[in-house]
Parts: sequence; structure tokens; C-alpha cells
Amino acid sequence: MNTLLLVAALIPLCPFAAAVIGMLAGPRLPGGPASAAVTGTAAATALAAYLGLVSAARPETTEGTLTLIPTGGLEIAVALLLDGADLAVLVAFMVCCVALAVQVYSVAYLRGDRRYSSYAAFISLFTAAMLLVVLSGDLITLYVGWEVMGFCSYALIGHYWYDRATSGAAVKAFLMTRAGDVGFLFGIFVLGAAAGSFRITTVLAAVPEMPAGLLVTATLLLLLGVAGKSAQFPLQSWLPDAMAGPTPVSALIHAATMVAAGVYVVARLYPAFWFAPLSLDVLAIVAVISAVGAAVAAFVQEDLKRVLAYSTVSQLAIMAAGLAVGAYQASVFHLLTHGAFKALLFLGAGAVIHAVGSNLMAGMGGLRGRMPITFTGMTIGFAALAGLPPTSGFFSKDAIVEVAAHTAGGDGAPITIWVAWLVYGALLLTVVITAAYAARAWLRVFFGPPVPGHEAPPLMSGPVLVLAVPALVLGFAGLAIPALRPEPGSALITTVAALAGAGVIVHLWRRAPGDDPAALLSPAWWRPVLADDGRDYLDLLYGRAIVRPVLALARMVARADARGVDGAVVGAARGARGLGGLLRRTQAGNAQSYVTGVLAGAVVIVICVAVLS
Amino acid sequence: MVQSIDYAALAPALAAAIGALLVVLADLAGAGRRALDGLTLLTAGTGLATVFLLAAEGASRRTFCLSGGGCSYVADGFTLLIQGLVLAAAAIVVLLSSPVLTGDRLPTAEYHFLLLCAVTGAVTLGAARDLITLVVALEVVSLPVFALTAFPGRRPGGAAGRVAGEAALKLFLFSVVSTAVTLYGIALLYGVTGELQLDRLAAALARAGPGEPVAAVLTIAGFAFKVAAVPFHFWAPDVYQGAPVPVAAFLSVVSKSAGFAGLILVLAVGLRPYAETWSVLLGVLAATTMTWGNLVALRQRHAVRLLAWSSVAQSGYILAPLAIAHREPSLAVQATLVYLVIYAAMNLGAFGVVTAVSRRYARNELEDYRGLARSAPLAAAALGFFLICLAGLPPGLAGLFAKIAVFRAVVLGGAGWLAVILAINTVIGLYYYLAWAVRMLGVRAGEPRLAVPFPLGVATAVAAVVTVGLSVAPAGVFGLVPLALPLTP
Amino acid sequence: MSALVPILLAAPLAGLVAVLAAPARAAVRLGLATTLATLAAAVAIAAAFDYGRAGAVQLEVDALWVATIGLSLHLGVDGVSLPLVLLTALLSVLCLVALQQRLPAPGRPKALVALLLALVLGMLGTFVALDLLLFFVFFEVVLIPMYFVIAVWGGDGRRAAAYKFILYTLLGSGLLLVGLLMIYAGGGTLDMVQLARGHGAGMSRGFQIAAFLAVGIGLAVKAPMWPLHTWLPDAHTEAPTVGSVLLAGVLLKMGTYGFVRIALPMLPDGAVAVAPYLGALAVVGILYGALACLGQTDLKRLIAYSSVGHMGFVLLGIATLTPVGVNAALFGNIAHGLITGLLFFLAGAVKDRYGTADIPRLGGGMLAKAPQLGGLLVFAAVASMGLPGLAGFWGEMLALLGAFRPDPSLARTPFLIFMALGGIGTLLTAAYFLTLLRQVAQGAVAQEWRNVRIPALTLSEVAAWTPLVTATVAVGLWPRTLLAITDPAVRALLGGG
Amino acid sequence: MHLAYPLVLGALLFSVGVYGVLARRNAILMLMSVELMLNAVNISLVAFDLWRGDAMRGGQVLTLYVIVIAAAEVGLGLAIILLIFRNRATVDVDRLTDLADRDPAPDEGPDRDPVKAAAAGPPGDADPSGATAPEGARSS
Repeated sequence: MNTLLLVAALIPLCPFAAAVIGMLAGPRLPGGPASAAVTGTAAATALAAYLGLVSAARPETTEGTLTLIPTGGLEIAVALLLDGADLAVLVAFMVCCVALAVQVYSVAYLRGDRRYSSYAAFISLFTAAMLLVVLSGDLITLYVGWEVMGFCSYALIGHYWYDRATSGAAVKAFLMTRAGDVGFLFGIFVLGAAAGSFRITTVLAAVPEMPAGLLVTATLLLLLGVAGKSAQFPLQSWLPDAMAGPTPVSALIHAATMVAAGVYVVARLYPAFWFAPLSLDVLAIVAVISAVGAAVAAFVQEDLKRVLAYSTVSQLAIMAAGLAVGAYQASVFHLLTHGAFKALLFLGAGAVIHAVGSNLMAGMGGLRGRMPITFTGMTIGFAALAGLPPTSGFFSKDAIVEVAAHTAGGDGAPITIWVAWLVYGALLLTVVITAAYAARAWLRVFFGPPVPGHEAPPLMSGPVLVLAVPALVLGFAGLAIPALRPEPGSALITTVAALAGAGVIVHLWRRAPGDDPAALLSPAWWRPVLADDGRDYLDLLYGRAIVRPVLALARMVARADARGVDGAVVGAARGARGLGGLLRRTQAGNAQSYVTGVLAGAVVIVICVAVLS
Repeated sequence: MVQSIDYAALAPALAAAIGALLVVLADLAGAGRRALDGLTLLTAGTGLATVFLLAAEGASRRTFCLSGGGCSYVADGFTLLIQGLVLAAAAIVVLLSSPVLTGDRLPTAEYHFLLLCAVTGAVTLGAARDLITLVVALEVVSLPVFALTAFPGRRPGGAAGRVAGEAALKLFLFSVVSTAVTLYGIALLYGVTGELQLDRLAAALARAGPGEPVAAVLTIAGFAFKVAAVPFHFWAPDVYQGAPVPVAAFLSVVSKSAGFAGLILVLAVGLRPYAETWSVLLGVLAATTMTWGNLVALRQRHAVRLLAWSSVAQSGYILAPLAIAHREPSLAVQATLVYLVIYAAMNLGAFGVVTAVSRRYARNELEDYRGLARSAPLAAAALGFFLICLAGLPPGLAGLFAKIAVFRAVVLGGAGWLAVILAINTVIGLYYYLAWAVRMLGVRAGEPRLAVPFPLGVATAVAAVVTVGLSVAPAGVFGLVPLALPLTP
Repeated sequence: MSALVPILLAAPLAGLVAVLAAPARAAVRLGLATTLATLAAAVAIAAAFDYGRAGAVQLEVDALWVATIGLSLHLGVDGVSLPLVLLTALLSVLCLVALQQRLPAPGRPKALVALLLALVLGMLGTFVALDLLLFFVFFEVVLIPMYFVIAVWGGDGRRAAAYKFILYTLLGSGLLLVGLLMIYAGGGTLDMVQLARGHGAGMSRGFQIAAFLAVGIGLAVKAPMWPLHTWLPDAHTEAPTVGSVLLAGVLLKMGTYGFVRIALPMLPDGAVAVAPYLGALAVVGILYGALACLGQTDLKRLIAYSSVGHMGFVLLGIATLTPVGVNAALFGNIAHGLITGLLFFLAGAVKDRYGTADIPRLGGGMLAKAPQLGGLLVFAAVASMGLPGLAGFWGEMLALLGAFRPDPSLARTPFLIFMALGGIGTLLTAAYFLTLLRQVAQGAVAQEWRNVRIPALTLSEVAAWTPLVTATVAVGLWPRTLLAITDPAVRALLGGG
Repeated sequence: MHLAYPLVLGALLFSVGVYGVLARRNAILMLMSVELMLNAVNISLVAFDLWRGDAMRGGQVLTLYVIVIAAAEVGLGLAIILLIFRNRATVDVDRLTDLADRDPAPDEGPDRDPVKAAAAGPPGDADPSGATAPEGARSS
């Protein structure tokens, strides 16, 4: 294995080692549990940076296999794959940066928390799993990382497990993602079996020859997993509840990495989707529903973190829509920029919540004076979220809208035209609503009647500032790639849409400073998406249509097993004893009845023999 | 011309008969109880010695032969095994009886005399190859046992005394009726073929016309009674419970072995042409016997009565291989003999301990065995081992090999349905054997140590050693059984 | 060198006799020494085993024991049985280590250790026996000892559970004997190696189906397969910890091992005919077990039903008749042995400390009240749930992969449905384990235990459990260790796959 | 004389004997009916022997034996009946039912349902804790 692959192999191993050390001897480490976690992630970041530089110089696909697992049929290779388009390396680097920022931020955020060592260890394990997913060259090894990531998210969401609701949210999150993963695994089986190996390179090479029907089933199954992990339309209701976990967790997992893994896998296996147009249509429609629905939901949320959660669902939907319309580089670019500014927003929100003490925006206001650093950071974040130039959000979102426009025009992804138009329209609508809820949140947190609060400690405001830089300038880095250069026309349209959305809210705010702009909107707007208690209809549907019947079935099965199947066994025993009792009566003690019995028996036998022979 | 008699072949039977007479003479000469026991044991010992000598010789001897070639008395592998089994079992029964005789002040000489007469009958029956000898031997085995059963228990005229009489009467009535039926069958057979020699009978039957199966069935009635197969089993529980325990042991092993020997001789040799019919018949009989025996045994509370029903069920298992005798005659008979030998060892062992406990608790209910593990650890361990052997489970390997032998014969012979019924019956059987074994582990306050009389200890120990020997290296016993059946005299 | 396997069996037998002779005080230590010797023998066998030819049977010993029924002491080890022998030896050592610390209810160390050694002898014998009847004899040797372990040292409903266990299993083994003898009648020999190589030569299809059904039902009772499983929850709940560990850890594997060693290679046509039904019942077992667990309130009973679910996956793997499926089954066996063994140890520890295994009464908060115990419970539950990187995952995933591409001779659509239902099964498994953790490990400490001091883990407990934890992680992270051994043997048994 | 006559006579006698055994309650009369059955066998045997013209006279030899057996049995039968009469002053077979398969005395507790019996263990519930495992009997 040449040095490149050795480095690539070390990237997931460093945080994994940190996790193992953290779990075994966390509290007893010299620098405390933080030392192992931070150093591990820092090492991974450095290696990722080095890898980025080296592979930028020689952009050809390199692949290496650690070992082969004989299964009796298709072999599983623990392998790594660095593809030419730097997709893996860039995403890996972004994951490491965000993870490092979160680790540093958590040291302060969770100071004094007894279970910090297990928390840090799980964060490291999560980072290792995400890196394995990003760098893996074999579908099954990817699935291993995928599942371990799901478990870490369960463990971290349930960090405050002594509170019943949090552990409930954690279980819900895990089960919904696991439901998606079952489909994901079956998709891998279909692809692997068709290609004759689970290796990604072989699979992608074999995709053109695969029959369309088989490819569509495989990709649709994979989409099930993606929808689960990236909280897209059918399986999105776990993400808002996942906010029960600590905020840095939300920043890392539910903004930048895990939820992005779904989109990353679609990008990684893009040829498979490209040759299955039907799955692109499905992806587009799911993306449209998620984008608009989540945006509307974000607009009416009262809890700041739930706003950002629904915003994440909406932004991921935009990336998915981008992929659906063929905007491969644009979607990946948006994935990177979103990772940066959403993490920034979450960490900022964490600082605000840390200062104010409650998640609800009603309890916030006028904090721009008391929390200047957080204010500047979150302003950049909200601007990037809304897509206002010159932030990175503007460039990446605009690139996607451009490609959507071209595809709608006819040249681009093999997607049906009306779906392309639908996507284009939905994207513009989402830009408007996103700008609206971004402005609303921004105003309600930092303007209006002042609320007592203090600036976050340096360990927390540091990472906020650090992340503010890429949120602002990352867009310009995109200019190096021709596809990402903004066209004047579409750039104008998106900016106008964003300003319109924000302007309406600013106007409403100026008329009645202090009270919630969303309240002025008639409920007719958000009735189709949310039930009155803020949970979306799908969540209630799952609760009533799936969870309750399964539990009832379980109780019925437990009872049936004790009575039914077991009853048969015990019944047989009782029957035997009963029969024994019956036969016992023949021994009544009277010799003559015995002799009668004998002679009767003899006669019966004689008759049978006579008949038989 | 004078028929030459090969006395060597008759040696075991002669030994037993002379022994019986000597016992009576010794009694007249005023020999003590212990001397009489010794003398009976000596007789059984000499009989066994002669059997081993004949077995060592290897060749099968025959005597009382007709000019035409058929012989009435043949001492071949099959016979020697039956004679060896009967004599060994009789020796153990004598050991079992001595404490009962001394305890209940029963007339020892008469007891031993009757015992040895019955043994003589059983020994002769093993070697009989013609219907007359068979019937006479059958009667010689049965009649003394009526008298033995009638020996009053603890207090003459007391409860045990009344019950013994009733048991004797039932045994008598049953035996006489089935003997009459057998004789009637034999008469019909004789009428049809004109032959009494078993092999000649077989040859004649091969040519005969219809109507014979009915006669054949009637003939086996007598032996089916002896073996206590359903529907000829009604006598067994009442007689076993009524008779003194050693006599019950004798009935369950010696007279049963004699019954099986007779059954095999009549069926496998005499009625070989009708193999198809009687095989199926025996298959059905075996299935009903084992199931009926096991089911009723589930509900028994009296120790000897439970052993009675258990021996009825075991008869079912022993009969099972005969169900495939039409396809694999030698395999069937060999499996039956193998099971019979192991069954004898296990059953006698169990009866040994039951006799010991019955010395303390006359009513001999299963309840009385609670806490035996504390009052008589070795006896409890022995009884536990024998019961698990009877159930056919390791650590009772002897029982397991016997079970496998029967299953093997039945499956190889193609009677799959019977094998399934066998499997179900082993399960039912295990319940009551295990329930009894577990009961001994129970706790019983204030249970004094049970003193096991020396001869009883010896008897149980011998049975245990034989069973363990069968478990570890069964080749020793199975080697004795020459696979070839004495098809041609 | 080839005397290693007889030594492996002689060790527990000698230990058994020694313990019966030795005074009661020394019984447990003597028992531990014997099991350690057995483990040493097992490791020696593993060392002497030539992994290059893992498919071939090695260290063979063949001596006639009972001429009349053709039973011969034919012993040997190959890729399929070696891991199971090691698992049995390891679990027996851990059980004895656990016994060092405390004896279950009525004490009586001499009898308990003797019975456990008899169990070990029976289990090891089953895995190394290469003669049909010898396999049957060892298959039945475990019955009486396990009966007494449950009946004497069990919980309050122990006698009914013990009776149900032994009578149910005996019926199964009775049918198994009929099946084995049918194979003997058809194949002409009792030698399993020859019969396996013969692949049911000389047996008509109908005969093979009948034989497969007889053998299958006998083994399915032990596996346990769905409708024949009702003895399992009672036996596991009432058995003492040591009994449950061996019962779940090894006894269940004797059933599935029998399928792989006897039913599949020797009766191929029978297997092809019965496989879809076996698969269907296995999947019902998975779903049924998972749903039953969701509805349980007793911890040990929940773990017992989880065994029904996991063995459902193993049986599904077997039903696919492909090397992938059978490898999955064998891997699932080892993984289930390690994880459920640990789970039962934990359940036993919880019952000793809290005095109850009733989940509502435990009330939760164990991570706060007894962090070590709670942490291990979380680890074991997660491993059992099939988290990749731990042993549980590979068995289930490969079984689903096997079901995705069953043997060409089998209809594919039913197996696709089984795969889908199996997937839902993994979802339900995750559901009931997480609900268990939520009710027991997480949440606030119940009022009843708030001011009760829960003792920390003792040295012998830690010593008994660490090998299981490390093995689960090692096998999970590096599945190649097991799959490289079983794959060649499975290919040999299934005739080139 | 044709063979049928003695055969039919034998069969009739046998049936009368069977009826006697089944119907009569007095033990002695049952004994007599058994004798009838045996004599029926004798008649048939002799008839067959003559009809067969067997050189060995097998049938008649067997008849002699049967007569001897019958005599022995009568002797023993009467002795047993005498014993019963001395004990119970009756030979009525219907009253001799002490050995019936009866439940033990009521204090023993009625037969129980197998599940409860199994749960309570063998009748007379006690904890089987004195376990000396029956691991292969050690000869005493």
C-alpha cells in the first residue's frame, strides 16, 4: 500500500483509537478524556489536509485492500477508495474540521458533566465511522460504518438518558434510521450480486451492463437508506426530536456529517442513479416535498434548535434535488458549505442557549449587544443560510438553481422535464421561505427587548469564529471550478427571491417589534404540514399506525405463546394422564372381567387375522 | 430301537430338576434355612456352569430326535442364552427371597422347590422344538408360580395373606384359560398339518390351505399371556401387587423370558410361512402394549404395581422388533434377545431395591421412597440408575443401547410408524421413571437409616455390576448371542 | 498427536469421577481444574489443527465400541466443529469461574459440579462425534444432567420447567434416532464422513425427505425452531445462571450443528424439498421471538425469547443451503453463544443483586446505580442487536445475504420474502433491546433501589465475563478468524457449494 | 364316522367351557368349565389323530399330556380356592376385588392435574434437594 493509502487508512483509525482509549480509560487519562478525543480528531484533520494536498496534485483513483473476508459467496473487502474527483478527500477534510471544532467546543459546553468521557469517546467513534463511510471502497464496509454511525447518533442523542423523553427520542431516531438501513442493506445486496462483488469500483464499472429494472430497484432501496439517514421525506420526523441531545452533537451529527452521509453515498454511487432515471425522479419529488415542507415547518417553530433542524432537512433536500437534476459538483459544494454554516449556526445557538438557559426563542431577544462574537458569527451563518451574496451559501445554492434551470431547459440529467420544472420552482420557493425563517430567527434572537445574557466563554466562541470564516469565504474557493461560477441571470433571481423573503419579515418586525412574525401568518399556511402541537402529521401517523399496533401485537404474542403453543404441549401431557386414568378403570379387580377382556381380545385378533390374510 | 439321549445337552435342565429334589430331601434331613438357600444357589450355579460349558463347546447339541430328523430338544446358541438368563435370574431371585422368607417365616424348602421346578420348566422351554414339549414346559413354568404367588405375606390371614390368595386365583384362572386356548390352537394346527415338530410343522404349513392363521393366533395366546402383552395383560398388575415381591420379580423376568422364548420358537420356527400376518399382528400388539402400559403406569402410586405396568410396557418394547421378522428374521430375534437380557438385569436390580424398601414399608407406596437418598444412599443411587436405564437414557447406557437396538431393528426392517410410536412411548416412560427417581432425592424428616439385608445387597450389587458392565462393554453379553437362529434343528 | 480428541473427552470424565470421589469442599476447585484442562486440550487441538485443509476431518480416532448395533467411537474435528469445541470449553471454564464466587440455591457443590462436567462431556462429545449413533448417545447424555441442574438448583417453577425440557427434548431425540437409523439404513454405514461424502447416494428422494423430516424435527426441537420452542423460555427462566449459560451457549448449537453436519450433506434431496418450509418457520421464529420479547416483563425470559429470534436467523442461514448461509449459521452459533452467554451471566448478576429479574420492578437507572453492570448490559444488548463491529452483526447480515441468493435448486421468491421479513426482524430486535435498555439501564433510579447499596462486580464475575466481551469484539472486528476456518469445511460438506 | 362330528362336539364343549368361565361366579364352577375346555381339546386331538392316521400317534400322546396337565391344574386350583375360602369364607369371584387399581387412602391427596403435579413435582411435594446424582451406580 503506497503512502497515500496508508495515510487514508490512518484517517479513520486515529479517532477510532481515541474512542477505544476514551472508553476504556477515559477519566484516568493525564489530560482528562478531552485530550484523547481532541488529539485523535486533530491528527485525523492534519492527515486529511495532507491527503487533500497530495491528491489535488495527482487526481487519479487509487484503491487499496486491507483484507478479504471469505463469506462462502461474494467476498467482502475491507478496502479504501480515493476517487479522482476528490469527493472523498474533500468531504473527509470537512468532517474532520467540523468534528475538531465540536470536540473543542464540547470541552467547554459539557464542563462538569460526569459522563463527558463516554460522550467524547462516542464523538470520536462517530467521526471514525463517518470517515470509514466516506473513504470505504467496499459497500459492506461502508454499511458497517453506516450502522456504527447510526448507533453513535443514538448514544449521543441519549446523552441525557436519565430524562425519559430524551431516551425515547434516541430510540426513535435509531429505529427510524435502522428501518432505512434495512432497505439500504438490501440495495447493497442487489448491486453486489449483480456486479459479482461489493467493491465500489467493480460495481460502478458494471453499472452500464446492469438491466434497468434491477438498477432501479437497487437505487430505490438505497434511497430508502438515504431518506432514513438524511432525514428526507418519509423518514424525517426523527431529526427534530433528535435535538434533545446536546447542541454540539446536533452541530456535528445533525448538521454536517451523518445527515450528509446519505447525500454523499448518492454522489459516490452517482453513475448507478444516472442509469436509473426513474429513481432520479423519485429522488427529485422526495426532495421537493422535504424542501418546501421542512422550510414551512422551520418558519413556525418556537424552539431555535428545531428551527435549525427543519432547516437542515430543507437544505439536504436542496442537495438531493441538485443531485436529481444532475448538479453533481454543485450539490457536493453545497454539502461542504452547508456543513460549515449550519455547524456555525448550531454552535452559535448552543452559545445562546448556554447564555439564556432555554431553547425557546420567546425567551431570547436583543442579544446583539451582550454577545457580539456570537452575533457576528450567527449573522454570517444566517446570511449564508438565506443565500445572500457574498456568503458561501449564495454561491452553492445558486449553482444548484442554475443547473436546475438548464435541466428544465432540456439539456442535463435524464430526468423528466416536468419534474425538472417542479424542482426549479420548488427551489425558488424554498429560497424565499428559507430567507424568511432565517430572518425571523435572526431578529427574534438578537433584536427586540433585551434579555439578560453573557458572551460565551472563549472555548465556545473560538470555534464559532473559526467556522464563520469558511461560511463567508468558501464560496470564492468554488470559483476555481467552472461549473460553480454563478451566472449573472440566475444569481440575480435567487438574490431577489432571498431579499424578498427577508424583506417581508423585516417589514413585519418593524411594524411590531418584539412579537413573532410567524403569528401574524394565518394558520392556513402551515396547517397542511404541521399538526397543532408542532409535530408533523407523518410523526403522528407513525406513532398511531406502526408503533401502537406493534406493541399490541407483541403483548398478544407473549400471551398467545404462553396459552396457545405452550397450551398444546401441556394439553398433550394432561391428555396422556387422562387417557391413563381411563385405561386404569379397566383394572377393576374382578377376575371374571379380566378373563372376558382376554377372550374378547383374542376373538378380535382372530377376526383381524382372518380378515387380513 | 432305543433312542440315544445326549445327556450333556440336557445338563442344565437335569441340574435344575435334581436340585429341586435335593432341596426337598435336604429339608426332610432337617437342613436349616441358610443351607437350603445355599443349596438352591448351588443348583443355579451348576446349571449356569453347564450352560457356559455347552456354550464354550460352540456346537449345538440336539437329542430326542425322530428318525425323520426333527429333534425335540436342541441346545444351541439361542437356547443357551435363554437358559443362562433364566438360571442367573433365578439365582438373583433366590437371593431376593431369603430375607423375605426369614422375615415372614415362610416355608423355605417348599419355596425353593417350587422355584427350582419353575426354573426347570423355563430351561426346558428354551430348548423345546416341538409343540408337546413346549406346552408341557409352559405348564411346568406356570403351575409352581401359582403356588409361589399364594405364599401369604407378612401375617398369614392378615391383609397380605388375603391379597396373595386373590392374586394366585387370578393368575391361575388366566393361565389355565390361555393354556386351554393355546391347546385348542395346537389341536387345530395338528389337525391341519398332522405335525407337531416345529420345523416339520413349518414345512407342512407351507403347503396347507386357508384357516391356519386362526389356529396360529390361538396358539400364541398362551405365550402372549406369559409375556403380558395387551389384551392378555390384565392379570399382571394385580398379581405382581398381591404376590410377594421376589415372586413378582420372578414373574417379571424368568417367566417373561420363558414366554418370549416360546413365542419366538413358535412364531419364527413353527409358523414361519405366515410371517407376514403375525409380524403385522405383533407390530400392532407391541404398539398397543407399550402405549397401554406406559399410559396407565403414569397414574400408579404403588411401587410394585408401577413396576408391573412398566414391565408390561417393556414387553411392548421387546415385542417391537418381532414386527419386522418377516423381512429380517435374524435381526429381529437378535434385537429382542438383546433387549430381553438388558431388561432382565435392569428389572431385577430395581426389584432388589424395592424388596429392601418393602421390608420397612409393607404398603410399598411410591411415597415411601421419599428421602431414600438419605436413608440408604447406595440403594437410592442403584434404584435411580436402574430407573434411568429402564427409561433408556444416558447415564443408563445399557438401557440406551437396548433402546437403540430395538429402534435399529424396527427402522432397518422398515416399520417407521412403529419407531415413531416407540419414540413417543420412551417419553411417557421417562416421566414416571424420573418422577420416582427424583422423589428419592426428596427430604423426609426423621427417616432412620434403612438397613439393607446382606443377600439383598448382594443381589442388587450383582444386577448393578451386570448393568454397568452392559453399559460400558456390552460386547461381552452380545457376543454370547450367536446371530444364527436355530432355524433348522 | 491424534490422541488429542480422546483426551478432550477423557478430561471431563476423569474430572467427573474425581469430583464424585473428592470431598464437597474441593468440588468447585476440582471442577475448575478439570474445565481448564479441557480448555487446554481444546486449545491444543486448535493448535494441532491444519488450517490449510480446514475442510478435511483431522485428528481422527476410530474404535469399535458396541459391535451389535455397529456403534464405534469415531471421533474427529474439522472446520465446522472446531470453533464449537472451543466455545464449549471456554463457556464451561467461565461457568466454573462464576461458581467459585457463589453457588445457586441449595448449594450441594459436589453434585452440581459433577452434573456440569457430565454436561460438558455430552456437549463436547456431540461436536467431535463422527458416528451417527455416537452423535445420538452424546446428544442424549446432556438430558439427565441438565434436567437435574434445572430441577434442583432452579427458580420457583423449576420442576415443571425441567420436566417440560427433558420430555420435549427426549421426544425430539427419539425422532432424531429414527431419522439417523433411516440414514444408516439408506446409506449403509454409520460413518458420518463417508455418508457426507456420499451426498445421499442410494437413497430415493421420498426416503430422503422422510429421513430429513425425522432428523429435522429432532434437531429443530433442540434448535429451537418456532413451533417447537415452548420449552426454552421456561427452561431458561428457571435454570440457575450457570445452567442458562450452558443451555443457551451450547445446547442450542447442538441442534443447528446437527443440521449442518448431518441433515444437509447426507440428505441433499430431502434438504431441497424441506428448505422453504424450514426457512418459513425460521423467519416466523425471528418475528415471533422479537415480538414476544417486546411483550415480556421478565429479563431472563426476554433473553430466552431473544435466543429463539437469533436461532431463527441461524436456521434461515441453514435453510438457504448455500455456503454463505451455512457460514452465516455457524458464525451466528458462535456469536449467539458468546453474547447470550454474557447476557445470562448479567441477568444472573442482576437477579443476585436486585433480588428480582422483573423489568418493571427493576425500574431503570442501572447505569447510575450500578454503572459497571449497566454498561455491560448496554454492551451485550447492543452486540446482540447486531451492531457491526461486534459478533452479532455478521451472523445476521450473512444469513440475509444467503437468503438473497439461495441455492439454485430452491425457488427464489420465498427466500426474498424471508430476507425482507428477516430485515424487519432485525428492526424489531433493535426495538426490543433498546426498549429493554430504556426501561432497565437508562431513566431515573426507581424509588425501591434509591437508597439500597448495589455491590460492584466481584473479581470472579469480571474474570468470567471479560473473555466473552473481548471475544465478541475480536470476532466482530475481524470475522475472518471464524469464516476462514468454517468456509472450506462448509464447502466440503455441501459438495463444492 | 366323519371327522366333523367330534370336531363340532369339541367346539361345542369348548364354547360351553368358555361360557362357564365367563358366567359362573363361583370359583369352583369356573374350575370345572376350564376342565371342560381342556377335555374339548382332547376330543379334537384324538379326532384329528385318527383322521390323520398319524404313525407317531402325536395327537393321542398330546392328549395324555393334556390330561396330566389338567389334573395338576385342578389340584393346584382347588388348593388356591381352599386358601381363599379359609381367608374370606367366600369363593365368589365378584367379591375378590382387593387388588383393584384404586387410589391410595384419601389422605394421600387426590390425583392432580399433570401440570400442577409436574409443578408440585411427584405427588407429595418436596424439594428434591438431596441430590446424589445417579451418575452410574458404583457397585456396593
